[in-house]
Amino acid sequence: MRLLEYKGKDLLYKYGVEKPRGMVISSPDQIGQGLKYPVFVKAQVPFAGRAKMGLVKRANNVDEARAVARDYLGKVIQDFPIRKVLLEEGSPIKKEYYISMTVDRTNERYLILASPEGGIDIEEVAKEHPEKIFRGGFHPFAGLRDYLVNELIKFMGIQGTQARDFAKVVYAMYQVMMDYDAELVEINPLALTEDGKFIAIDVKIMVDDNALFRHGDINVEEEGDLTREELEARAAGFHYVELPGDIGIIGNGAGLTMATMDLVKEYGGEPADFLDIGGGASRDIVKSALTLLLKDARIRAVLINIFGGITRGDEVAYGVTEAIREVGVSKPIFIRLKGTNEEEGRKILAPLNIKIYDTAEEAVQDLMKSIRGDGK
Amino acid sequence: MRLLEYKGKDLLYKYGVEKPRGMVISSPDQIGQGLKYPVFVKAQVPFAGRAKMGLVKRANNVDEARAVARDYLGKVIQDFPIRKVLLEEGSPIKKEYYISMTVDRTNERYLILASPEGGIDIEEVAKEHPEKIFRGGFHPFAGLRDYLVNELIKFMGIQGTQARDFAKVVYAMYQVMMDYDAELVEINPLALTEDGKFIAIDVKIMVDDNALFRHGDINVEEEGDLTREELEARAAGFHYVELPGDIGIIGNGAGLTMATMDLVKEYGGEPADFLDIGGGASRDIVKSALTLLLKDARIRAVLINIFGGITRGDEVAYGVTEAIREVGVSKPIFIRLKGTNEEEGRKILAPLNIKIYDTAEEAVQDLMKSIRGDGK
Amino acid sequence: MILVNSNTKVIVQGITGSEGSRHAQYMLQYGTKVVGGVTPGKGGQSIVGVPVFDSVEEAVAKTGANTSIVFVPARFAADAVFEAIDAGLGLVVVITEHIPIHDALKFVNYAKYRGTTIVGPNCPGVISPTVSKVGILPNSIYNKKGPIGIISRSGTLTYELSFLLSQAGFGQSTVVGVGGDPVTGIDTVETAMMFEKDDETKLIVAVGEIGGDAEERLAKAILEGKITKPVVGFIAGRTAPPGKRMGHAGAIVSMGMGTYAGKVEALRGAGVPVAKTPLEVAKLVKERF
Amino acid sequence: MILVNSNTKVIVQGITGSEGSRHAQYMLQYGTKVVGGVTPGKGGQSIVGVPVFDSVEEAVAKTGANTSIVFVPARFAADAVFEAIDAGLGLVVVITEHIPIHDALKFVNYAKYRGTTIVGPNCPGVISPTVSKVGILPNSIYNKKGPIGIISRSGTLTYELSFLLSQAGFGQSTVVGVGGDPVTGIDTVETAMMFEKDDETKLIVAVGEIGGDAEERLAKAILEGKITKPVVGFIAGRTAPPGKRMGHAGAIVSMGMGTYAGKVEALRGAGVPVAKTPLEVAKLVKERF
Repeated sequence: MRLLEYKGKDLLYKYGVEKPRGMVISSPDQIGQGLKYPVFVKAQVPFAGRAKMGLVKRANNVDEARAVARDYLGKVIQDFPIRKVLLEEGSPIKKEYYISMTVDRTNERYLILASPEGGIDIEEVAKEHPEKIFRGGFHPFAGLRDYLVNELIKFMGIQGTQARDFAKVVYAMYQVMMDYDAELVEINPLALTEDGKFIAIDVKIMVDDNALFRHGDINVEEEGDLTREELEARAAGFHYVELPGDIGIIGNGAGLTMATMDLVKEYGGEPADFLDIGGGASRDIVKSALTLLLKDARIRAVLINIFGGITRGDEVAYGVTEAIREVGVSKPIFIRLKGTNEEEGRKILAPLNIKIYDTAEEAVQDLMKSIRGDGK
Repeated sequence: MRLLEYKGKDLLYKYGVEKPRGMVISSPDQIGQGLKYPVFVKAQVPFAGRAKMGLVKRANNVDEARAVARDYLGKVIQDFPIRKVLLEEGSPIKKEYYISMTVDRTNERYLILASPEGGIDIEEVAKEHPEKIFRGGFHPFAGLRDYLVNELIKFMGIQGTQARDFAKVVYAMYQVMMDYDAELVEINPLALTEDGKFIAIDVKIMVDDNALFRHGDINVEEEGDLTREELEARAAGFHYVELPGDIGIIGNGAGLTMATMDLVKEYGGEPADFLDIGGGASRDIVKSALTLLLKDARIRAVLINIFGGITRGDEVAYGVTEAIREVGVSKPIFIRLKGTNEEEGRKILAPLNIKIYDTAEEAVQDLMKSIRGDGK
Repeated sequence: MILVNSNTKVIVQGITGSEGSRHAQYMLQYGTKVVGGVTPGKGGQSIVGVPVFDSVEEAVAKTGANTSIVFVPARFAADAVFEAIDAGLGLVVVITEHIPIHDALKFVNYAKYRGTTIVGPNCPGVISPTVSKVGILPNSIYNKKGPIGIISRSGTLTYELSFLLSQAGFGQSTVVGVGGDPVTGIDTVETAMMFEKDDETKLIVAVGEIGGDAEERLAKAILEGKITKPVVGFIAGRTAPPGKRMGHAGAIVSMGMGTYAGKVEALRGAGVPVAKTPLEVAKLVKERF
Repeated sequence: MILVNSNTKVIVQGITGSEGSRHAQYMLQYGTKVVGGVTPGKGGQSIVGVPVFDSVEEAVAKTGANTSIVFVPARFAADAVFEAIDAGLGLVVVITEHIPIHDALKFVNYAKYRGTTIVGPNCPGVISPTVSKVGILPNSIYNKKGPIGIISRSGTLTYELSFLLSQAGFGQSTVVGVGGDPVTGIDTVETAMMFEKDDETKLIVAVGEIGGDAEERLAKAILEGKITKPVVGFIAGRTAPPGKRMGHAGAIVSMGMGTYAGKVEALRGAGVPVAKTPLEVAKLVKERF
């Protein structure tokens, strides 16, 4: 889960990383005096490219700030309803750095990435001038060690008392990473101000969804990046992504579901979604998943591709039966069912008079025929 | 450094381990109402066998408590001046457990020792009934894991909600161990009270002297176990232990110093001390060390055995020269000097007309001859 | 065959849970030597005919187990894995999904330190067809021993590929689901190296997904001559939209790696044909025999 | 010889400190290939004729060093050791004393994980007489190569024994001061196992102290047949008063081990003669040739 900017800054601040003076609001009325204008009004959204989307604006006084905030707070961008706005005073910036800490999956350790040339073009810097990017790994058994921080400081060209202050920022990031099960802690830019202080101008922290149970102080709905659709899918228990096509797809397991999409494309079809019911799905999950697709007017036919391991064919069959009983068969459904309790599943589905396929290829071929037959 | 009982209890309490109601005082006047009598009055001393030495007494009212405290606070026991007294209310004890956490040096990990039969006779239990002692190691890379705590709980025969409470005690000990660089965290007895709570009745925590720089909240003089002599030696920079004999011994390195004592004994002498100037001692340290022995009226002759590695012969020679210049040669001195800057040392010592030996055996033989010559 | 064979003696951690007991039963039906289970506090019971113990140490002492399979719920799973490692088991297969990545990072490294092989987490396990299964792969489709070693990062897709290959007449030496999590025990390359040394295995099928760099590293290992046996690849996600970005850091680390096109290019560059559909995998394998 | 030989190329961590620079000089005088030094922030200087680098990684890259010796002050020493391990050095000799035990516990285990051999902390180092010295042992007394391998838990006592043995005509293959701290890298038994495999070494002298269980474990290893070469022992502290107790826990763990009498009994039980004085060691060695 990606934390909203203000929450990420709050976490780092708790560990000693300075942030611009500012306030978080959820209603324009909360904007009073107390801040030194002009301020930056920043919509709290969990995706990149915010500045280019006009979601960061300058306001010269309270009225302007309220107007911008009012505008933002009504919006839904990329399915994400803006619920919070951050107002921040400007900082006299002398230099901008990039720094992040993340998990190096390949080498099974942690990784620091940093550059003395921070800012919104950091990915360009990485592409054009890879030598300007510091990459330093450290092992979980060793922890973050001074020697690595020293190498980093040298690379960044930071000297004197600022070196000590910069080291504090790095250790604070490390503590947040460890204490909050973060997968990413990124400060970009980390600004060095005219008066020689380091300030986190923008912060991105991603907390491992699987570890949220350890972090009761993170409020998923308020502080997280979940879109309405994701919040709903989370509640329903499956993973769903809407796509532009007209063929509904349900699979169990991300790999099989993706492979099913690929197969549909291979035969000339256009997937309307990615819907993975996960491992060991109950009939309720299957029912909700199929109901969603049956009710989706864009969808002309549904392909269910199940290869059961921990997922049981009988549970899937019950879910399908219940969905159809409730919603009715408004469009053709093609089911491929293999694996655990396959026979039981077939028996349960028999009354529906839906053909059960042995291979995905056959199911897709028949599906495409049916679509072309009535569509072309 | 061994923390005094009350400080150990305070640390564990901070992490959630209950202790008896009580108060710490450094003057009898501090004893007022507020406690429920009778109480136990416990002298805060850093060694075992306190109960048998009469340093724990029961007091039925404020006056009795003051009298006991006044008695304790004047005492110096085993060179340790009693500076604090702990008053504690009694607890209705149902059962006493033993539990400790320490470093398993041989296996380079941590070790939990525990027994359902705690109390002052725990070492007897370990000897007579080793099967009643739980030994569970855990690796620093794994940390303390639930599975080990579960095994421990099973061994201890603790059940129900008490199992959960006991687990909390174990994890608190672990946190103190890690956060305070402890070499030992021991609760004995850990009492289960009649109303089903765990209370630390006596606590022993040893903090690694070498890590004190990380723990500014530990006050070495107030809370530690240092005797006056040790505090002085610490200030002087050498390690000194008084022994009952009459031959003064100075060595560099604990092993060589001990071997020198052994050699003196082998030739029929009795060491008056163990004095190790450590590695790389400065002339000042050597001077203080020799001065101490020269001024000690019990000592009839001094043997200095130096084999320099990081310790330099010239520094030693300067220190010896300065001590003699200041105190005078009141008793025979035998010096064995080998190793780093041996030649320079011999040159510096030449004006003193003290014979410098090549081997410790020769030095000890001459020393014993001189003592026998004038003594027998 | 690799990892599991007729000497494999398995204990099931979390055997008293519904998945644990069900799959203990399935493994027994398959012929796996399931010798016991572990659930703290439930020692002394018997489930699906095998004894339950309070601790792995006890289970190992009493049964001589050398392998464990973990069905323990995510928030307690790391502890179970540490217990299995400390008990000295040679192979630990972690089925549990949703284990925090920092936990996995610790136990994967700890296992390496202590000489335990970890498969998973979030994996379907390992099967040497007709010999032994330590996993949740459906019994019914694994009835054919043969010369193909399958490595898969995807659970259900593993079954799909095994099924299609068996149908086409190609049995498997061992099928290894290495798991779909960002941090796992043995990965695609390490598993391929095991197949390389395994006499029974004549051809390796590597099943990947978009994301990560497993396929790119496999290609590199082949080019370096570490893997000389023929490899056939399949990668799911050719038509998938890009997933969530892990900040600028993710972009800088991956530098374009992890895409379908990049993976296919890397594998083809190492002489590995990449099938477009699962069925095509069987075709490509056939061409190589 | 073991651990250090003519291929040993050493960097000195903490070379700009007084001990670091002095002993770098002594090592060079002895003939050791000291190829550089490391002090963060002081890279670019030159000390005792060798270049100083900011990091171990850089020093290794520029000099090809395979060994490091650490003189860094105690509170920064653990960091220096981790740096040396991460840089892939094969041998790290830690001279620094007073390193916190929890730090040592971490880096000793980390070194094992990464395949680095640690000697120390709080040790005099290692010398293969006339060939190479990585330590602070006095040059002047090490001028005789020979068949004796010395293992010592005590610093200065090591010199004493080496000196007396050389005087008696017995040169040394290698002398290893394993360090006096509670937790160290290689210990007495591991060092003895190295000497066991070393052709040059014909007899092992083990120098111990009261406390710990190194001598007891050495006796056990001999009885188990892991060490077959003749061993002569010496233990300091026959007349020392008992030290500070580590609580009941210390008593329960040691169960009487660690005493002079216990150690002598264990060693004699394994056929190891134990000298009463350092000079007697030379006598006992002579009897065995």
